[in-house]
Amino acid sequence: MNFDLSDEQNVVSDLAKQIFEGHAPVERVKHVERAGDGFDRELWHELANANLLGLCLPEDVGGSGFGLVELCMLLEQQGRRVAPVPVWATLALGALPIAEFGTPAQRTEWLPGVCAGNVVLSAALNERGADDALRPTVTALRSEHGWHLQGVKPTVPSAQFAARVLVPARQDDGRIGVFLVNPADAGVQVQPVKATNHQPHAHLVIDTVVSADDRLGGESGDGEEQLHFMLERALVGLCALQLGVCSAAIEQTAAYTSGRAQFGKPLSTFQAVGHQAADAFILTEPMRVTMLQAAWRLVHGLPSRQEVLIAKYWASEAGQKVVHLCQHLHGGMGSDIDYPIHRYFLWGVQNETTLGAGSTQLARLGELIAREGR
Amino acid sequence: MNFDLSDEQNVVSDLAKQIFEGHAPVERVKHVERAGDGFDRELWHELANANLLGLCLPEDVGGSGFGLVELCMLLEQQGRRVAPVPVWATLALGALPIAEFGTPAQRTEWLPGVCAGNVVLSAALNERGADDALRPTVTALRSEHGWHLQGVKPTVPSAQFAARVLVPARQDDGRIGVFLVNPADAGVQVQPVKATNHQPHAHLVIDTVVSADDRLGGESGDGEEQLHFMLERALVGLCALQLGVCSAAIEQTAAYTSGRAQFGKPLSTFQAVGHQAADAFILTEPMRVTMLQAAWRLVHGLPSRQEVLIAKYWASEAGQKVVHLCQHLHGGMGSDIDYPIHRYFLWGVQNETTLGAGSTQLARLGELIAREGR
Amino acid sequence: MDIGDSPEEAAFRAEARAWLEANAQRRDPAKRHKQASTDVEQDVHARACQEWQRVLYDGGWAGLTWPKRFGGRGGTPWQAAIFAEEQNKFDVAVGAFAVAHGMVAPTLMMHGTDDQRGHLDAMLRGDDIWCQLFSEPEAGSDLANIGTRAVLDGDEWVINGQKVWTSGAQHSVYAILLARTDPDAPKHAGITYFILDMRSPGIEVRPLRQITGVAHFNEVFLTDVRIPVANVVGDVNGGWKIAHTTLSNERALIGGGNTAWSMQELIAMARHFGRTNDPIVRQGIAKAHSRAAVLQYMGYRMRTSISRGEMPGVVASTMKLFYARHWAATTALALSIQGADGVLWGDSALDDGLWQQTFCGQYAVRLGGGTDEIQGNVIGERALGLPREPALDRDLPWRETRGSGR
Amino acid sequence: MDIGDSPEEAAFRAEARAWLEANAQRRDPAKRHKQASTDVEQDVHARACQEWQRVLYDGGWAGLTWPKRFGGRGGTPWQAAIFAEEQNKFDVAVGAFAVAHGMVAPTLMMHGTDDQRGHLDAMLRGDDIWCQLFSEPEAGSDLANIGTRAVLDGDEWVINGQKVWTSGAQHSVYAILLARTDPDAPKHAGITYFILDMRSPGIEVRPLRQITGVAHFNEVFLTDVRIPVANVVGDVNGGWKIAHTTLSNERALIGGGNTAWSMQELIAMARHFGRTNDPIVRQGIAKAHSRAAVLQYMGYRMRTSISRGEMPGVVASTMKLFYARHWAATTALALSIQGADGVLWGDSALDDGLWQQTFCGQYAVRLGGGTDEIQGNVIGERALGLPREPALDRDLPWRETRGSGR
Repeated sequence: MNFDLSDEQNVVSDLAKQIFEGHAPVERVKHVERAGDGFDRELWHELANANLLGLCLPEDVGGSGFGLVELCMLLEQQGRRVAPVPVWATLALGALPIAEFGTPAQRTEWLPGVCAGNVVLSAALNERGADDALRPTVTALRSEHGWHLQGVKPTVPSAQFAARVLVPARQDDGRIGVFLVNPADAGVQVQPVKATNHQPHAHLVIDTVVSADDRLGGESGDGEEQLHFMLERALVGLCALQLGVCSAAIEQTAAYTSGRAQFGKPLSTFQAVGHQAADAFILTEPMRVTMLQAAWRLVHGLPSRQEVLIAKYWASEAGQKVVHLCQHLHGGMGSDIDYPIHRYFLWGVQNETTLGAGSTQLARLGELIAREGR
Repeated sequence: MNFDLSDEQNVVSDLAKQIFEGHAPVERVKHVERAGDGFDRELWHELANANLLGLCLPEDVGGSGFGLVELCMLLEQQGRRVAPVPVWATLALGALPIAEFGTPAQRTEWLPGVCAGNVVLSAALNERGADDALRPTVTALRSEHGWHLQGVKPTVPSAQFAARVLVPARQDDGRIGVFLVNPADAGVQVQPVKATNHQPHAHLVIDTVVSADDRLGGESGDGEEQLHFMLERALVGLCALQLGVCSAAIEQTAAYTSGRAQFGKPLSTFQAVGHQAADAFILTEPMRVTMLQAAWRLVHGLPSRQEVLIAKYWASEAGQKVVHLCQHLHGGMGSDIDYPIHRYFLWGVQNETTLGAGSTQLARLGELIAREGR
Repeated sequence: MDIGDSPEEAAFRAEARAWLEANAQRRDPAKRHKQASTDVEQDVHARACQEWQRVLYDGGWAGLTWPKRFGGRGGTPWQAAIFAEEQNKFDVAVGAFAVAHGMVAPTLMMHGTDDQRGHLDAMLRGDDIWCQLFSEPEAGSDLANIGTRAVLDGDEWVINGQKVWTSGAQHSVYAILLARTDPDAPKHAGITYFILDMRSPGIEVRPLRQITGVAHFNEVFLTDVRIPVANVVGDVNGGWKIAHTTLSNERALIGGGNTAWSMQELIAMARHFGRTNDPIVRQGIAKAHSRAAVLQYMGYRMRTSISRGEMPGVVASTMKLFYARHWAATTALALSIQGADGVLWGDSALDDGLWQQTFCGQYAVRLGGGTDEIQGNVIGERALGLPREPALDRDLPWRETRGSGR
Repeated sequence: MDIGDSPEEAAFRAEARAWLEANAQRRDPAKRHKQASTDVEQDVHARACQEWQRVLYDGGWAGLTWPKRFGGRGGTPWQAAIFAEEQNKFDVAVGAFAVAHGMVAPTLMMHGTDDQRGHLDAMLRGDDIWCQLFSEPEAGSDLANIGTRAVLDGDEWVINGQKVWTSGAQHSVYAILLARTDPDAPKHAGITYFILDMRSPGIEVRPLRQITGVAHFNEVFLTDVRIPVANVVGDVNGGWKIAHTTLSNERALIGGGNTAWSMQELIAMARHFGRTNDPIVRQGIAKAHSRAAVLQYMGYRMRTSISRGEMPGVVASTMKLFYARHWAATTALALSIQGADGVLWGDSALDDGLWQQTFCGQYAVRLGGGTDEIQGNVIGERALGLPREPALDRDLPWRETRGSGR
């Protein structure tokens, strides 16, 4: 048993850190936020050039053959800079499932492009109302030319840039299928929406026919299993992002409160301030260990349903507390959007809620425990 | 509208304060706890001599004709000294319902004795399991000689000293009846139990026949209404006790932390300490205003169901937080039973849980709100 | 103790309500307006406030508790509270006069010269909006650390410095201003309180865009701005005490405000998202309801002590803290009721992003009138009698502390 | 990163388990023993700990990570962790040697003379129980403020003073003791670290009865107690640094402890009271489960850093705080599951009042090894690099600070 990162993992993490620090300084992030469409393509290509977009993809499609744990390190580093690039959507939501379940044609069509930085992917996991990703409401009727998909998928990340969006749907035979939908199809309306973290998202209104070849894994793919796989990676990826957001926010808060003096001494030497910063630190530790544990178990194929829920519970519950504490300790600077800390707050709140806030994860976990009696 | 106490109310409050401070100093409380049966009869007689036990009872039975608000002031002062006397049980649980609903015979049999300090009363409101006082599980079968009561009532306060215990029961005709049960009856087993606040309590195992004259209000008394009345007074009385417990605990904590120095200055000048004390203070304010509001509305016959639940929610939730904070700020002294603060902790926890902790009150309130749409 | 309307109070309430019915539209309690966001919206809002204030004035309802000699109605704090409760049920714009009526007016009545009190009438008529130039980048919680300098030149003071977190500076005709007039005195003893005409040359107002998307606050840069000596309120170097009058009124104002939402809104939202039977949501609504009740009762208590003529220091701090916590918890609850839709923003979100805006707005509420930490100190010292934390810079000449203050 | 047993670890686990199966009884995970309450129960418990320690010793399992030259097994921290996990599944008494093994031994190994290290064997065999005489009524969080005096008289030190919060003093043969040897030095620089034979004349042990009903702690009064100079650990006046070694081991000990309850117990209790379908209870159990998972993983992390040879300062403080919060929240949950029965106490309550006892015991957990506030300072300074709060008494001669220290 060894909780340290391996040498290779440290190299990945350092490389990612270097790229994000070099190419996503605050001024750049601000610039993309104000002037662009919320997607920093320059940074995206830097990541591709450093082979980081293929990090968790198999070598046969141009990747480096690492896995989810290493992807989490990349996401953590992205979170630290709140950098506007669709890493989570493309890799966790799109590429990992295709690499795992895709037909040879699907893999070769999409994954090399991902590694090269030419293809953005995403998945549509949110559901209106009860928001249970495991019960998709889009319907898929088998038709002459493939599958007729109908329904609405809210708040799909980066849908407006995605070459394909993975859409889970309920088939007419009662099974679940995951379909590779092209948002540019005439039958797909892409309605861009604003989101809390100011990153690009869109609602998809789907009424289109996709070819049978665009069912993930082909005719025999087990949609139920694929959907579980997707949701678990999506959740753990969010946890990693959130960890990065929170740890950087705390570091910035420690620096800010140590640099600002009131009543003749640094703010952070007021115990009420210092202890709130310490509380925030204490809260990131559970986020870190539960995320690593869940990622590691998933990679090793161990039972992980509880561990994933636990990780997302902490990412949501502790994560929102951390960003609140940091925002609060920044005083007026927290509200001023010329100062960077507010972005960490907004990302933290977004990550908290996405795919279910803390209480949702607890309710699911409570059910599992009651059932499994663990 | 006027939230100040009236002159008369101030007199009552001052008198009660004087008696409890004079006759329940820490050493006396400790003595009764160690040497006696947990009932300070000397103090009880002092209260009677000062006419405080008849405070909230009508003048025709020897009382002073005040009401619930003034009883709450008495209970608050008792709570401040955590004094071992059955004020809540005798007055809130026993005497008020008899004064309101009792037949003339019941009133003259019991209430003058209460005023004089010769009679202790109580009521059995706790229920095993789900603990819903409004759904009594004791059964009452009409028999030749009155009513045959059968069932168990857990944790009845001061049952071992009570001349009569008011026992709500489900009658064979489906109605609720409240019965004046004599714990000394052969058919009543009084099983003394230890409780968190170290005050006398007993389980009652009832299998006895009480005369028809011992049904509260006689044959026509509306047991449902009586039970609601009893529960509401019981809850508000607990809130007043809890307020006293908490405010005194905070004062003692402020004094302790201001008197104890570490690192060359008083503990309370460490912001982490001072702010925890301030937090405790902030939490007592909701307890005070919601208790007063509920008591006042009850006295004036206004709709009060929500207000009573709100008051008990704060007494439970804020109350336990306050006693935890005070206990914590006392450091090691909190755990040492030679030092008085632990009694406030234990009473605070007991009051929190009795007749339903915060989450129970919230669940009931949530139901009311959803139903009444307020 | 008597927690209902007395007959006189009931009569006053009826009178107020009747007048309001005749002069304004009732508000739908389940609906709420978003905070004015754009510059245009903010201008519209300020003008609407001025118009409504004029209607109040003409109707004899302005300055409800102000003495008649200052043009007010000479009413009691209880009447003001009742009027506010009733007015809150109508669709009228208020807020732009919070500084003028809530903070400047009590200060001028207590400390102003007769000439200075001449401003009171224009405030009451809705003509002049005022703002407050107190905080600076280096003087937030430690307000006495302000560095904006005022130097006497003939019969004018010359002001140089930067202020921040100023609400409504762009609509204001006048401001109250704190500036340092004696840097060699200890920090509390070298501050003077001025009235500043915002139309003076040398004033630059720059909006601060906030996380909520609104620019409610401004930075204000003062360069060689001249103020006549007649505009000093109280004594030169005696401004700190006067600022205290202003600030304790601010605290009471924030804590005593009506809650920004009704329980109906939350219940309606839960119904909209099909979550009224979710026990966790229900618990959240019950908690919010319990907090709202506490605020209402605390408000009664505060008004009772005001009507006894007491300055409600501790009660105001307690309410302010409680109010801020209520705001934070209730807006978080609202977002959680929205589930996945809670992450939407602006016009993509429910009610045009009103709830997200209010949620983010919690930080302005927590800061205004003193941070949570400052309130904690106030309560510890005044309510519990805790000794003060030793301050290192209290008695030193301000100039000498300046190094460590940056 | 590799979060499963390696083959070597798995082999070691199997070996440990086999030995335990042969030498002890398995424990029922849904049942738990109450803390020893009466004097008799405490004596029985101490004796049982001694006996089990002897079994470990004879079986070659004592001092798992101690170097072989001190009589230990020379194992790795990982082996110790695995052994502790396995041992925790058996019904054996441990705890009485926490001070000796967890705190005294590492200190003596690092700082003791050869003679002093001679004590190690008797600890390992289960012969000698040790206690710690550090805290005093006026020196709790501010431990360096101790006033117990040690004055040199020939080749003996003469000790006078009062210690408090001493666990197991009544069963101890030896103690570690901090006393002031130079009152004119600043407070950290005049303290010496001693080994005290508890059978010396002049020692009076008075039990402190606690809120839990147990007298786990004692006051210890020292009157003209004599200690040979050979019993000084490290240098005279150099005791503070050595105390640090002891204390950081204490912190790791408390935070790293196994949780006192299993989830099975809580689920069984919820079932017993018919509350497994209550969503609020379920949420509480799910939270408790999530906290337990975090503690387990943090434990792995701590052991990883120990096995790298690092002193896990920040991790230990974090775990200790987290552990204390988990304890408080989970025992409160247990009482709330019991509903009306939660207010019962002692033998009137479920499981003989075990849960009420554990609930009240949270305060001992929160204090031991430094208060929550001290951990907050540690984390702020070491994990976040925050500057230290200015201390007013740090460099003054201790004697001069004494007035304000009382």
